[in-house]
Amino acid sequence: MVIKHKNIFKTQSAWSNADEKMLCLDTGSWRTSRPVLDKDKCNYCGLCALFCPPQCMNDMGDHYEANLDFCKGCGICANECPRKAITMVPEGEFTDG
Amino acid sequence: MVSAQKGQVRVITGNATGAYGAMLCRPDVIAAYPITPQSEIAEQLAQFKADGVIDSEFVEVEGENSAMNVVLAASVAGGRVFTATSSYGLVFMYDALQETSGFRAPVVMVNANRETPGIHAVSSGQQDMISARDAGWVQIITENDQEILDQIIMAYMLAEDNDILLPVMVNYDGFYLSYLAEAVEIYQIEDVDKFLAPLKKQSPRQKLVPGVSQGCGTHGMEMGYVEARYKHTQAMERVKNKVDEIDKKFGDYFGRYYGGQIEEYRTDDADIIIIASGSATGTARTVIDAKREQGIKVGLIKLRLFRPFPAERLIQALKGKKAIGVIDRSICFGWKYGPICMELKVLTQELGSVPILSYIDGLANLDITIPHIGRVVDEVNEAAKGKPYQDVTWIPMEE
Amino acid sequence: MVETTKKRNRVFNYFCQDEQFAGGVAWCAGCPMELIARLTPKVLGKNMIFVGTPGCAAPVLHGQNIGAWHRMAYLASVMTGVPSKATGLSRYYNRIGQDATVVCFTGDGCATDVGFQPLSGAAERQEKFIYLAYDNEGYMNTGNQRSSATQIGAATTTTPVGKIGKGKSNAQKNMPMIMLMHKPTYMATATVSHLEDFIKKLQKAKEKSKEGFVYLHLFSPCPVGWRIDSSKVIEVCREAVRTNYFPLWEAENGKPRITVNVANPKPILEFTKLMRKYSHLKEDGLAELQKQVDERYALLKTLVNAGT
Amino acid sequence: MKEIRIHGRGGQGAVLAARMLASAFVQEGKSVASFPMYGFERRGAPVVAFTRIDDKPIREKTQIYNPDCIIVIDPGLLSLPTLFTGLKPESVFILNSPKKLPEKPNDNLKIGGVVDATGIAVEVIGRDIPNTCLLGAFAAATSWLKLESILKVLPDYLSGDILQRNLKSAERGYKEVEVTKW
Repeated sequence: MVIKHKNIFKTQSAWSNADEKMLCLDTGSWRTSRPVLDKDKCNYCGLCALFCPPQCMNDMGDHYEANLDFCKGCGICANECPRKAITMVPEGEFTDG
Repeated sequence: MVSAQKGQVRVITGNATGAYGAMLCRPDVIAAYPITPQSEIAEQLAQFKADGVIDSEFVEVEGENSAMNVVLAASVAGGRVFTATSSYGLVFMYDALQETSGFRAPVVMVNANRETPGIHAVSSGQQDMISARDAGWVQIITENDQEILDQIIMAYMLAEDNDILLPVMVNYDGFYLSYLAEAVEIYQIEDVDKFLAPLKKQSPRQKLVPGVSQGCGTHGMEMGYVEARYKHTQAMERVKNKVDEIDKKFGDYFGRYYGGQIEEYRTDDADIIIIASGSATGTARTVIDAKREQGIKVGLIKLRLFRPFPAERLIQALKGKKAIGVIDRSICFGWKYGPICMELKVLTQELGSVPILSYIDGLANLDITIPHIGRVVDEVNEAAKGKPYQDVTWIPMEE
Repeated sequence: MVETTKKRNRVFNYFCQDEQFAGGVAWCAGCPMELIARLTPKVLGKNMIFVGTPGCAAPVLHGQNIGAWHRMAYLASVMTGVPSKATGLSRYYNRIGQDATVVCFTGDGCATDVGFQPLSGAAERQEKFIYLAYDNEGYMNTGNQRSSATQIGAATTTTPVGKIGKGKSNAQKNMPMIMLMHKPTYMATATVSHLEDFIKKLQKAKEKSKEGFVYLHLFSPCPVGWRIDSSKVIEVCREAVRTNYFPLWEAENGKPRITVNVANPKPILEFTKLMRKYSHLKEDGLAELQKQVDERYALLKTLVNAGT
Repeated sequence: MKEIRIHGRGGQGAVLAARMLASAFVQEGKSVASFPMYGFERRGAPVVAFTRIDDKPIREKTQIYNPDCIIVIDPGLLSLPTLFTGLKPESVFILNSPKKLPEKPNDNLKIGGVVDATGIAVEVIGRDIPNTCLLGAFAAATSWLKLESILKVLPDYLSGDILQRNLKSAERGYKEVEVTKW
C-alpha cells in the first residue's frame, strides 16, 4: 500500500516561511530559578532588559518584568542590575513552577 | 523553418566558445577562477566585461569553492548566473555543488573535463565529471565547439524551466575541445533573447528577497528532507524528455539538432553499437563509416546526457542489437567497468543477455585514436558472433 | 523607596525595528550570541538578510522545514561558503537596485579556520556586506573543541588538560589584526557588555557596507564551554575589556582607533577567575597568557599611534 | 583532408600560428580544426599544434599522426627523433632557419621550404616571433591557400602597430622562402 504523503513545501525546493509558520520553544520550562524584582529598589534603568539574552523583559512603565514563558533563568538580569533589585529564586518555591 | 538570423562565423576555441555562449545568455552574475584548461573562459569573460560587451557582475573569486557559492547565492536571489571550472576546481566546489542542487538553483556551469585523482595529471579525461555524478546536477557532454555554444543556451532553457529548476553542468573534453579552434557560428544576441524568452513568461520562481520572511536552505527535518529529495529525483526524471524537447525547439530555431539525450549515428540497421561521449564521438563516426564500408553493420550512440542517465532512449536504441562496446574516458573505482558501461549494465534485464564490452581509453591526454576505435568495433563484432570476449579492456595498457 | 528617574535608557533609542526572533529559541541560557543575534536586526532594520552557517547560531537562524524562528530573510550555507554567498547576494541586489544589508553571521571557527579563505577573498575585493563573527574561541556547537581562535592555555575537548597536556599550546590567531591588514572599509571589535559601543558600531557597519567590506569581531564567551556561571557572562565580557584581553577598537580604511580606553588594565586573573577553562593554569601559565594579552595590546597601540 | 603539424616552443606562437592558419582556410571556404597539445603552459617548452583542413566538416578529434605538412618554428627541434614520424608520401616541410635546407631530410617529402623567419621577425617585428612569417612561407611553398587569406585574418588576432609589422613579416615570408622540390 502506498501512503500518499502530503506536501510540506509548496515549492520544488525547501524554503522556510515565517509568515506561514513561526516556530517557538517553551524555553520558560528550562528555568531552574526565576528573577524576582524588588520594585522598591528598581530605578527603571533598563539594563536588565538590554542585557537579557532572550530579550524577554517586558516594559511595565516603571519597571521591567521577565516574561516567564521564555525566561531561561540565566540570571544575567540579577547579576547586571546596578541596584541589586533582582534576585534569582529557585523555581521550587513557586507553586505554579 | 529556421527562424534565427545567420550569426557571425568565427574560428575560436572551445573555451572561447564557452565564454561566447555565456555572453549570449546575458547572465546577471558571473564568477570564475582560472584553472588549466579552462582559464581562457575566465579571461574571455573578464575581457567582455572590460570591453563593455557584457554588463554582468563579474566576481574575480579567490577559489572555485567561492565561485560556486557566489553563483549559487545570486541564483537563489533570482539572477541568471554562470561559472566555469575543471578538474580539482570542480572537486573544490564539491560541498557547494551539493548545496546548489539541493537548493534547486538553476546554475549553469561549464566544466572542461580533466583528470583528477591523486596523480596530478594536467590532461584530458572525464574523471572530474564522474566524481561529481551524485551531486544532483544535470550533466551533459558535448562533442565540438559549436555544440558547446549551443548547449549552453539550451542549458539555461533547461535549468530555468519551472518544471526542472536544477543546475546544469556542460562538459567538454579539456585540452581537446578547450583548445580546439573551429569555425563557430555565434548567434545574434537578440535571437538568443527570443529563444530564451519563454522562460520569462513562466510564473516567477521562488526568490530570496531582503525584508521578506523567507529563508532558503532550511533544515529539512525528516519528511521535509525526504520530500525535497523525492522532488529532486522527480525533476531529474523530467529532465530527460525536456532535453529532447529543448533540442527540437533549438533545432527548429537555430538549425542545429543534437538528438537530445543521445545522438544515434547509423544505428537503424546496425547489428552492433559503440557507445562513446565527448570529442571521441567525432573520431568514432569516421571509424563507423570506414567499418561500414568493410561490411560491418556498426552504429554509434553518442551519450549526451549522463545525469540523469538516459535509460529509456538507450533501451529503445539498443533493443535487438547483438553486441555493445562502451568507450569510457574515465574509470569507476570499485567496479572494473568504465562508468558509462557500469550504468549501462543496469539495463541488462531490458537488453537481454547481449555482450557488453567495456573499454577504458583516452585517460590523461592519451588519444582515443582511429585504430583504437577500429579495434573496439572489430572485437565487439566478434563478440556479436558468439565468440568469447574480454569484459574490460584498458586499450593503452594492451597496445 | 528609591527615587526613580523614569528616563528610558538611551540605548533603546538605537532600535529601529521590533524583535524579529521568536520569544523562545534554542540557545543556551546566558548565551551572549543570542543577545548579539537579537540586537543586530533591531539596529540594522528591515532589509537585512542573514547568511548563516552550521554552528551555534544555525539551529535558530535556519528554519526547520517550512517553519522559521525569525522573520528575516536568510540563506543557509555550509562553513566554507558564507562570504562568497554574501558576495553573490550583494552583487545581485546591487545590480537590480534592491536595498539590502547582507550580514554573514558566523562563529570564530568559520571565520578563522575553515571559512577563512573566502573571507579574506571577499575582504580583498571589498565586497559590500557585513561579516559578523561571534567569537566564542572554539567549536562550541560541536562540544567545545579548539579553533585557531582558542587562546593559549585554554582547556578544550581537543586540547584537554591531563598528565602532560596543559591546554592549548599555541596562542590565539589574532583575527582582528589579520582583518585590519585587509584594510576593510570598516571594521570593529565589540562585545555586549559595552552595548552602546557595540550598537554604534553596528550602525556604522550598515552605513559603511554600502561602500565596501565590513568586518565585525564580537567577543562572545560561551557559558557552557568556558564553564562560566550563566549569570556572569556579561561580566566576563566586561572583564575581558578591562583586562585588555579583548580591547574595543574600530578602523576605517585600515586606520585603527580605540573606542573604549582602559586607563589601568586589570591583571588577567580578574578575567580568568570567572571561568573554569583556565582554572588549571598555574602562575607560569597565567604569565604566558598575560604576555600574549600584553603583546597583542602593544601591537594594537603601536598601530593606533602610527595611524594618527 | 590535409593535416598540418606545427612544432615550436612555448612563446614562439605555434598555437596561434595553427589557429591563424585555420582561420585563413575558413576564408577559402574550408572546414578547419586546430588544437595544440601541451600540459602546463611554459615558455620554452616544446609545443606541438595541429591543424586539419577539409572540404567537408571535420569530425576527428585526435592528434595528427600522419601529417601532410610539418612546420618547424624552432630549428633546434630538428633533432627530435619523432619529428618526421608518420609523414605521408609527397608531403611538405617548412623550416625556420638561417641556413640552407638539409638535403631531403625524409623520404616522404616532396616539397621543402626554408626561410629565416627569426631574422625577418627580429628585423620587422623587433622580437623573435617567427610564426606569421612562416605562415607566409607556408602559403608560398604549398600553394594550398592564398597569401591574401592569411593577411585577411591577422586582424582577428592582432591589432595596431604589431598587426602592421606581422602583415609585413608574413609577406616577406611569402616572398623570401626558398622552395626546393624533390
